[in-house]
Formats: sequence, C-alpha cells, structure tokens
Amino acid sequence: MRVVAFDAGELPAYLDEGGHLLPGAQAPDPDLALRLYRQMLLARRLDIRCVNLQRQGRIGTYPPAAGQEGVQIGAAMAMAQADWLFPSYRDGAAAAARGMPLDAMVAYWMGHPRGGIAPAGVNVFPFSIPVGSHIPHAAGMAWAARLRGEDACALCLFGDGATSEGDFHEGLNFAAVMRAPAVFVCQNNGYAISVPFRRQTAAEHIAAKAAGYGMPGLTVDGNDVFAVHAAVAAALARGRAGKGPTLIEAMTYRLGPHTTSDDPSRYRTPEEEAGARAREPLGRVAAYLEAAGLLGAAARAQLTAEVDAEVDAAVTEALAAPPADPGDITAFTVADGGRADA
Amino acid sequence: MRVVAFDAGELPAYLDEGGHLLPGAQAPDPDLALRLYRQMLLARRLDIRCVNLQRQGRIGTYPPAAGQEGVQIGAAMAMAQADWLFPSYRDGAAAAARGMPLDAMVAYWMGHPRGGIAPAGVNVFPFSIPVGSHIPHAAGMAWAARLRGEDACALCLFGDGATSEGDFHEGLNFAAVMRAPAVFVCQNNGYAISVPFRRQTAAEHIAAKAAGYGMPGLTVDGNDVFAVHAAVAAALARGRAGKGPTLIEAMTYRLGPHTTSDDPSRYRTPEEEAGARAREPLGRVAAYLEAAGLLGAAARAQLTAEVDAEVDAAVTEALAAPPADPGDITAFTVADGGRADA
Amino acid sequence: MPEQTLIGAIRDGLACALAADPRVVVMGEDVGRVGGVFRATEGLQERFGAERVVDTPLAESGIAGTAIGMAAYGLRPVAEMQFMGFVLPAVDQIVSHAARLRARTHGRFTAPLVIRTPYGGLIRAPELHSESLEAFFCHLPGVKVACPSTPRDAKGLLLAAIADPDPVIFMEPMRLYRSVREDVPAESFTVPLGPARIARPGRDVSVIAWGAMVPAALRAAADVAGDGIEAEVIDLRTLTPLDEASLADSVRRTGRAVVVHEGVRTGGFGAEVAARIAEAAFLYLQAPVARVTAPDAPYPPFLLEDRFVPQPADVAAAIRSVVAF
Amino acid sequence: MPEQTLIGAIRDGLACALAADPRVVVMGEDVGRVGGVFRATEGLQERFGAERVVDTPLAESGIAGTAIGMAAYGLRPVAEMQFMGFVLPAVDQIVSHAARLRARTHGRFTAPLVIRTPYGGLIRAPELHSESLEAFFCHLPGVKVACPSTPRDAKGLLLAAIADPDPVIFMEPMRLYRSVREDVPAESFTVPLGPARIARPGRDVSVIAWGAMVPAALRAAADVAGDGIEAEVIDLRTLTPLDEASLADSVRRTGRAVVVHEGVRTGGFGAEVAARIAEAAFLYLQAPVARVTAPDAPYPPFLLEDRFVPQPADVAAAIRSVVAF
Ligand SMILES: Cc1ncc(C[n+]2csc(CCOP(=O)(O)OP(=O)(O)O)c2C)c(N)n1
Ligand SMILES: Cc1ncc(C[n+]2csc(CCOP(=O)(O)OP(=O)(O)O)c2C)c(N)n1
Ligand SMILES: [Mg+2]
Ligand SMILES: [Mg+2]
Repeated sequence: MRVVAFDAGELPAYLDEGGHLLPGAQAPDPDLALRLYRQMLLARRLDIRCVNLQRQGRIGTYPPAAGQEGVQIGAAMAMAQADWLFPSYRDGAAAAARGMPLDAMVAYWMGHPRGGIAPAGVNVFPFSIPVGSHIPHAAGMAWAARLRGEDACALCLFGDGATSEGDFHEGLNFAAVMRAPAVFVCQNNGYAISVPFRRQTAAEHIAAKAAGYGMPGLTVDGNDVFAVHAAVAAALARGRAGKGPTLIEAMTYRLGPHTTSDDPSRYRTPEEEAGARAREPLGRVAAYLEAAGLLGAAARAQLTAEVDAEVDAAVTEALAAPPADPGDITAFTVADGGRADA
Repeated sequence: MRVVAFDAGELPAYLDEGGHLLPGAQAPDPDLALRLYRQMLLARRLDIRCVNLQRQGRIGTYPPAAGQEGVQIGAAMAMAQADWLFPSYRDGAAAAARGMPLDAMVAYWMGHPRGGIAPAGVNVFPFSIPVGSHIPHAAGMAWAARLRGEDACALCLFGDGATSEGDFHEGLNFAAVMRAPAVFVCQNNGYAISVPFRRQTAAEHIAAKAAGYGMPGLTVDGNDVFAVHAAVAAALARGRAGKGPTLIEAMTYRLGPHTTSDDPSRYRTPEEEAGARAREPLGRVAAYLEAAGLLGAAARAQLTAEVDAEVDAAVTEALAAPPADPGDITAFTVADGGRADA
Repeated sequence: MPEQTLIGAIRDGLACALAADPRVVVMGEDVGRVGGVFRATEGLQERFGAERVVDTPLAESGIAGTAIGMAAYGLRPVAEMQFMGFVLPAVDQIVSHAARLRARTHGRFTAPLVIRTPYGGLIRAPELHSESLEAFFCHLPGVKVACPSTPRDAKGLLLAAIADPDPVIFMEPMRLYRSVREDVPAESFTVPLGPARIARPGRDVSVIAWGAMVPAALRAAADVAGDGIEAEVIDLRTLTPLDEASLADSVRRTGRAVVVHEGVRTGGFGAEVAARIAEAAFLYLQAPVARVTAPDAPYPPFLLEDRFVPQPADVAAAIRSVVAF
Repeated sequence: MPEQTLIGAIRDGLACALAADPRVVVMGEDVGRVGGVFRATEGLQERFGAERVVDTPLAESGIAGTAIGMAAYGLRPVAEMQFMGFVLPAVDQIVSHAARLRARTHGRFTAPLVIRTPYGGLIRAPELHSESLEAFFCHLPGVKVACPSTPRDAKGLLLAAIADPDPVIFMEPMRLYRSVREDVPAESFTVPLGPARIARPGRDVSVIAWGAMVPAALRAAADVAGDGIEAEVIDLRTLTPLDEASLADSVRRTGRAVVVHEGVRTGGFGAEVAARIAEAAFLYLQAPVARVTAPDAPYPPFLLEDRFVPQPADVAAAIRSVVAF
C-alpha cells in the first residue's frame, strides 16, 4: 500500500496476507500484539453472534463488521483514555475496544432505548446513522479540546461512501483550518452498500483528498492491524503535538453483507469474496502469533472460549433486560422540561 | 502562477502586471483581444454605474465585480453558444458577456421581479445567492448534455469561500464520476466577505483540491484575461472530448467592497488594496492594446463613450420599466396551477 | 389487470415512464445494480441501461442538486433518497433552488424532478430510518407533496408526478410496500395531483389520513362502526396542493373531524389540516378537530415504536371522543 | 439602565455570556474581524480574542456540526448563521443530531448550542435574505425556538438560550435591529424560554405574533381601537415550547383570535397556533382563528415585498373581520 503523504516518517507495514512479518518490519510488541488479537477476536465472535441473533429475530437489522477488525481495533487501541471515538453504525468493534459494554451494543441493535449508550468515562459518541454526518462532530470536539488546552484527540471512523458527502468535506476542512487534533480514518471496503468505489469517486485513492485540505493523507493496509495501529498512533501524536488533523485511508473489505437485509451476491463475485477472505485481518494475526510462538493452537482455543463466554454473558444480559419503558419516549427530549442548568 | 496539474500541455500566461507580453508568450489574436477588452470595459462601466445607482437609492445592495473582469470575461468568452453559464451573485460581467441583457441585470438589483431573467437562447442560469449551491447544478446540466449526446458544456463561477461548502465537494465529485463536461472556475479573490483565504482552507491553493476528485486542477493569473481565456478554452475542449471536468483557480482581487453594504477597510490594508489596483486586469489589457498598436488613447476614449451609451440605455430602460406587478408574486409558483405539461 | 403490491406498482410506474419518455432518468444510491434497497428499481438498469438508471455517489445534496441541473436542461430525473431522514442533507437544494427556480425566472428555467422516498415507521428499523417529515415539504410553495396508500394510486400518482412540470416529493409508505395488493392497470395512467379520495364514506365524523395511516384509519372506522359510528375516511393522496374543497365538503356533512399522521404533533401537517377545516367549516364543527399524531419526541428505538406511531385504537379513541364531545 | 437597540442588546448579551462563562464560544462567518455583517458581534473579538470569537470557513453544516461536537465536549457554542435562508445547509445537522443527541443517549451527550440568525423581510435585501423559516424548526422536538421583539427580551432570551442545556434556534428580527430602543439592564439577566408576554391587554380579540410582526400587531391594535375594538396582543417570544396556557387563557377571555406571521401560510406555525387554540378553547371561540401570513409563494424580489409580508392594515382587517364574524 502506498503512503500518499505523511510527515511522521515512512510508515511501516508489518504483515503480509499470510500473516508473515514483512521483510524489514520490526516485530510488534508481543503484549500489544496479544491485546490487539484478543480484541479483534472478541469483536469477530460478537459480530457472528449478532448475525445469528438477527436471523433468529431477536435483534433487528444488523451491519456486520467482520473483515474490518484490523482497522477498527488497530485504530481504537492506539487511542488514549481521554480521546473520543466517533463511530458509524458498523464500528461496534472499535466502540467495544474503547469500553462500550457489549450488552449495550446488543441492546442497541435490539431496538432497546437503553442500548448504545456509553457509560460515563467512556468517550464513545453514539453510532452515526446518517453517513458522514459525524465527521464535523469529531472536528468540533477536537477543536474544543485544543481551545481548552486539553490533550484529548478525536478519532472518527467512516466508510468510502461517506467521503462523497458534503459533511466529510466540511468536517475535514474545519479540522485543518482550526488545526484540530483529529484523526479521520476511512475504512475503504470497496463498497457503499452495492455501489463500488469506482463510482464513488474518480480519484484513485481517498487519501488523495487530504492535500485539498492541507493535511497529510495516507493509505494503509487496513487488514494489517499493526500497520493501522502504528499509523493512527503517529497521527494522534501529530495531533497532540499541535500539528493538526490527518486523513488515513485503510484498505479493507467487509466479508459479510452490508446489513443482514443485504444480499452481496447481487453485486460481488464469489471470486472477489474468496480473495478477500484470504486477506482478512484476524487469521493473519493468529498466524503471526502462532509463528512467533506467542499463541499456540491450544491457547487460541482457550482464548476463544474465554471471549465467547464474554459474548454469551453480554447477550444474556441484553436479552434479559427489562422491557423498554414507554416513558423513555419523551423523557429525554429536552432536559427537565427545558429548565436551564447553568 | 503555478499550473498544479493539467493534461492539455503547459498553459501559457500572456501579460505581466504592467500589461507587457511575457517573454515567450504568443501575441493573442488581435480581434479576440479587442473583443475581450470591449466586454471587460463594458462590465467595468456598468459596475461603476450600479454602485452609483445604489448610492442614489435607486437599486438595492449590489456586489461589485470590479477587478474580476479578467476571470469573468476570459471564461465567458471562451464558451460556445450552446454552453450554459452558472454564475454567482458577483458574476454579472460574465452573464453580460453571454448575452444577459444589461437592463435585466440592473432590474434584478432593483428588486424588480422581471429582472435577472435570461431571454430564450441565452443559457445563463439565475445568479446563485446561496454560496456554492449552484455547483451541483452545473454538474447535473453537463451530465445531462453528455447523456443526450449533445455538445453543451457547463461553466460554473464561484468564489474561494464557496469551496468550503459541501455542495462544492458534492458537485465536483458528481461531475468527475459522471465525466460531465463541466468547467469549475473559482475566482480566488482572497476573501469571503471579511474572511481571508488563509482561514478558508489550510491548503495552499484551491487547485490542490482537484486531485481529490480525480480531475485536473490548475491555478492561473485571473487578472490576465488571455491566460484565463486559454485555460478555460482548453478545459472546455477537454470536456467536449469526453475527458470530464476541470477545476480552474483564477487568482484575482475584488477592488471594491463585498457589497455596497460592506466596508473593506475593516479587514484590508490600504497597501494591500493599492497593490491589487496595480495588478488589476482592465488597465493591463488597455496597456497591451495600446503598445500593440491595436487601440490608441483616442480610440479607447471613443470605445468608452460607446460602451457608456450602452450602459446608459440599459439603466434608462431598467428605471423606466413598468412598476412591479403584484400578480407576479404568486403567478409563477407552479405551472398553471399545477397542470401537467407532458 | 395484474395484481400488484405497492412497491411493484411503483416499479411498474417507473418502467412505464422510462419506456415512454426518453427524458426520464432514474438515479440514486443503489438504484442501479441491485435495484434499490427495497428493490423499487429492480430490473430497470438491465432493461434501460446504466445511463438511464444510475447509481450515484453517496451524497443527497449532490443528487438533488445535479437533478435540478438535469431537469433544467430538459431531462426528467426521478431521484430516490433511501429513507426520508436522508432527504435532510438535500433540503437546501430543494428549498433554495428546486422550489424557487420557476418563480425566480418566471418559468424560463424549471425543475421538473421527482424525489421518491420511503417514509414512516413500524418496520423495526434502525435510528433515522422511520421518519415522517412531510410537514417540512408541505411548507414549501413551488413543491408538491404526494403520498399514496394503495398500489393503484402509487402508480398513478407517481406517473403524474413524473409528468408534472414542477418538483414533487413522492413519499412512499414503506410499511405498505408489500402488505397491500390490488389490481393495477398495466398501461400508463395518471392519478392527478390534488384531489383527495374518499376511502370509506360515512356521515358522523371525517377522518383525514395519508399513506400508512389510511389503513389504520380504515381499521378504526370499521371498529367504531360496531358502536354505530359511521366514520368517513379521506385519503389525501396529495398533501400539497391540499384538496381543501373535499375536506370542507366532508366536514360540512359530518360536523366532526380527526386528522391522523405519523409525524410529530407540533407543527405537523395535521395542524394545517385542522386550521383549514376550521377556516372552511367553522360553523359546522361540533367539536374541535382532533389530531392523532406521534408525540413531540424523536422517533424512538424500535421496541417502543408501537407506542409512538398512532395505532388504529388511538384513532378509534379519538373518533369516539370527538363524537362524544 | 442604558438604552439599547435590539442589536445592541444582542451584542451586549453575547458580551455578558463571554465574560461570565469561559465555555462560551461565538462562531460563524464574519463574526470575528468585522463583527458580523450586521455588527452583532462588533468588538467581541478584540475583547475576548480570536479563539473565543471565531471566523469560520463558509460552511453552515460544518458550523452546526462542529458546534455539536464542541457542545458535547463541554463548550457553549453560539453560532451565527448570516441569514435564515442560509441555515438550510445545516438542517441535517440540526435535525439528525442536535435535536436528538440527548434523547438517543439519555442525556449522556447533549448539544447545548445556540444558532442565532437574522430573519424576516422588508429590508430591500437580495433573494433568500428575507426568509422566515421558523415552521421547520418548530416541528423539531429537542430544539427550542425563540424570537424576541424588543431589546430587553432579546438580551434576556439570548442569555437564557445560551444557558439552556439544549439547542436553541434564536431568530432575530433584522428589521427591528436598529428601529426599536428601550432601557435594558447592563448586567446579565434571563427571560425564561417558554412564557409569552402580553404586549397589549385587550378584551375583544387575541392577536398572536412574534418578532417583527409584534410591532405590526400593536399598530393594528392601536388602529382598531379607534373602532372601539380592544385587541390583546400576545408576543409569543418562544415558539417552542409554546405557551399554550397563556393562549388559551387569552382566547377564553376574548373568544376570538388572529395569528400573524411572515412565513408562508400553508404549514406555517400559525396553523399550529390555530390548532392549539381550537383544541384548548373550542367552546369559547366565536369565530375561526384567522391567519394573517405571507401567501404561498417564494419571497418575491424586494419591490414586491410590501405586498408579501403582512402589514398592520392586513392585521387590522383580519381583526375587524373576526370581530364581525
Ligand atoms: C445520509 C445517508 N444517506 C444514505 C444512507 C443509507 N446508507 C446506509 S449505509 C450506506 C452506505 C455507506 O457506505 P460506506 O460509507 O462505504 O460505509 P460501509 O457501509 O461500507 O461501511 C448507505 C447509502 C444513510 N445511512 N445516510
Ligand atoms: C450558503 C450561504 N451562506 C452565507 C452566505 C452569505 N454570503 C454571501 S457572499 C459570502 C462570501 C462569499 O465569498 P466567496 O465565495 O469567496 O465569493 P466572493 O464574494 O469573494 O466573490 C457570504 C458568506 C450566502 N450567500 N450563502
Ligand atoms: Mg464502504
Ligand atoms: Mg472570495
């Protein structure tokens, strides 16, 4: 993958498609590698479970993230505690990595009013449903942090389709003009529902858009979690150093349908999908960890069981939640009937 | 001025700030040079008259174009009869060059309901008041012409401020994806009302935004009418050849206030304004024509008188127009009370 | 006459328009290759080609804005917006340009375009996929708003909208897409924009509804008939222009009115309907016009949507209470 | 107590808020260096610095969207949109996000921001500089809409809006910016969002207005007083939440009502006011609620604006006709 422009030095790539360390790449920190893997695995297992729950009619339409864990976990785990995450609907993996409780996410897709809400201290904005519209929020939050002299950065996740929206443009432009410490991570999975990337833009790469805002833009292999982690860490450091925002395009693929209502066979070939499966991010890290002697097959099975238990507990909790309270419909429209709090 | 990217070969520049032909530049066609000058002069004289009419309370708020005739006339006169012009409020000079009657423009700023309307056969869209919102219209019209297999191109004029709007982004992106024969001409006059270019974008040049859409972008000296004419002609030819849209950034300066309600001394220095006056486009062409023996002082005075007579006639006609008809308020809301015409 | 679902009738209407008029272009996100997220445009790209059934970039203002340019140049764009909540980024183009182009140029330029959009709730959808925002567009001179509740009207109103020389917002009750069927003429026909339809005649109270609230109103009417209340159900079909004459005529006969909508109460189009009825039939009114609407709150997560969207029982209760007033 | 114009009172309110609360940031196009196209923010950047009084890029969705992020992070952004017509590109941010952020997160995140915007006509402005779009924002649970008609209310309502924990659209009647003056306390004070104000008491008819229509209504009231008609003029001040109790109370006393607004008729906020009055005071109403509004057409070029915007004579005529009903 090509680095279009970046001032933090050449960014390293780590893993090839088979999970082998690339020639010249430095081995990632073992502890970090294990933590990234665990979080990716957890996300994948939860994702599979949610698809099943939808098939059983226990939750509503669900947008699977499988295949995009490399970007989401690599990015989320490069963030500091004070940083804020601005996710789209597909970014539950990143949200979970930032501390969003799993059961809250399941509850969200169940259509439960208590779902999807970050607990205090977890700086995860609610999933943005209108595509691209959260990008200015990230710019604003990061700008506010700079104004207050605080160290918090914004990290915003969105898709290739989102880059066509006016709000992508306005958000990135504001961030650059205000030198806001924001990192914009585009998950270029090649499709916006059925519309292929080539119909989304005539530019070869999303990263090419960065220059128009006077910010660095780079393209990384989004299925190389270590590469994403390094790129996002460098971009966050750049933001914290007062140098402004960065646009990162992470090339990836969604292995499943757009949502559980979608049938991707109408617009993707089996060959394309098979090729993408061979490049998917989770297996790569597993292969790497095994080869590096960090996580053998037995330990991996054990970890999978552990993670599954976590998923089970969350699903059980979500399904056992008290029924939605009709009072919630109007209770939160405005604060206390509109009384000022200042 | 720097050509950022263009595939129609190096674009020539013609005149230096004093109106001398640049070393190596080919002398422009004399007939074209005279036509461009006449149209620029007409625009300037009309502009001065409109400012005066506003001061006398005979028309409403008016946005002077003085200083921007190089871009507007250079661009408009590169267009073919079938091409459509999509102007902003400040682009009366271009509109007049495309055949918009002068009295219709005066009537427009008088607040007369019959004002600002292009006659049949004159493909000038109404002035866009919401900044940047006409850019998608140009993309759509050009796309439609391509779909119909017709040769018409769109030419869209807007300011540096307009490039911050989402519609700039969406319009350029659509045009590029649809390979629409549209030419987007940004008049970078350094300010959006009081806001300087440096606060509008962190990019060094507007032309740098083109790459993000996969289209060529170039920066030309907007006060060199011959350079603008050549650049726009090349971009239109490119569009007609099926190669898609082009973004042209023309560097210029508005000599007057944003509108007659504005006081530019609050945000510009006298030195800056004096420097800009020395580079203004009309005097340059006059100097060139005189030096080239194409238009001496006497002939210029004669031409000025001719043009002034045209302006006089238009103003007289506009001021003598029948009073606005209150029936016009609702008469054109929908066609014939909504009867279908198909 | 083939039996059609509502969405089938829309697809059929689009096919008729594409076949009959080379100026018609269908455009939007996912309308081409996959035939739309609801399959309203299924098969059209194969049949009419990728230049007439066009997958666009993901940008609603760009869709509306380019459609305006296309329409002004002489095409008849029919743009799909995936859900009504996603029309919002296009509001400036619709209000500032589409609605005003004819007026500001005295007809020299016009914007004969259609924006089709599924709207409404009760389909267990994620956030912002269940909005009913008709009131925004009904406050917009220069734009018409149509909203069918039956397959036949869906096809006929859509063809009228495409033929109309002015912009039309065409709201499709997605809850009814596949739940209602009726015989629909296979050929092209129009149901004119404007006239309302009496969906059920009655003498005691006028119930005014549109889109997915029409079946709810009919069910309520059937229910109160058991109490001997004969409710007349009026399906507006076109919200603007509003068929004030039919409303006035009905209320002059019944003396009572209930207006039902999925949008929230305050500033909803029900307020306009109520105000018009009061203006046109004040002396006949024996009770205030009742409004059965969503409460003043954002559309809730779907486990609560049954409590948000008016149900037949809510309509029946309102009918009983205006009759008892 | 210094005498202030309406715009002076707004400037003064902004200065009070900036001085008292470090979270307040004033932002928008041209608000900094030149102090706004109407000079509402004049002198504030000099006094509070360019990081608190910020010239932004020309992008209304970006302004609203970044303001939402800023507000959620803990600031109190007060954004200016240059004219109400130019709020339209920001509608999606306001509807999809600002209005819903509290509800969808049960208060975990909120958007306490203010959007100030001059609105209304009769200032001989170019196209789209005279819009009155309050109806859009009044149909939006989660957002409040305020609209002062006097300098004192302008300052007090603005300070209440800035202190309010939810988003507020603050409409400023630009026609009154410099045409009305009154004594306004120099210190910080609030006029609560919600309660209407009786601008003139009367017993025969209730005239409901806001913003620049309040002086028009008062002039009409003075005029009809000559015929012995005592009109009560109610200045709503806050459109949402609507002070229904005061409306009902007034109409129960007068039995007649006229509502006046600059926005177009169909779907205007006057329909809601009329519907609420009918719901709350049906048995007291001796005539239908009359609406005096702009006609259903785009705002015309300014030579015709006097015929478009309701004038005192139009209000007086409506008063006379409801009294004679
Ligand atoms: C403003 C808006 N328009 C349309 C939609 C419907 N929609 C949901 S997801 C989607 C495609 C998004 O594509 P992309 O940005 O590439 O993200 P991905 O789904 O591939 O992760 C569309 C069109 C929406 N949610 N919001
Ligand atoms: C959408 C919108 N926002 C704000 C305005 C108010 N406004 C009119 S012109 C202008 C500045 C435009 O600057 P630029 O695009 O550089 O064009 P210039 O005036 O310099 O020719 C602004 C903010 C507007 N007309 N439309
Ligand atoms: Mg995608
Ligand atoms: Mg400019």
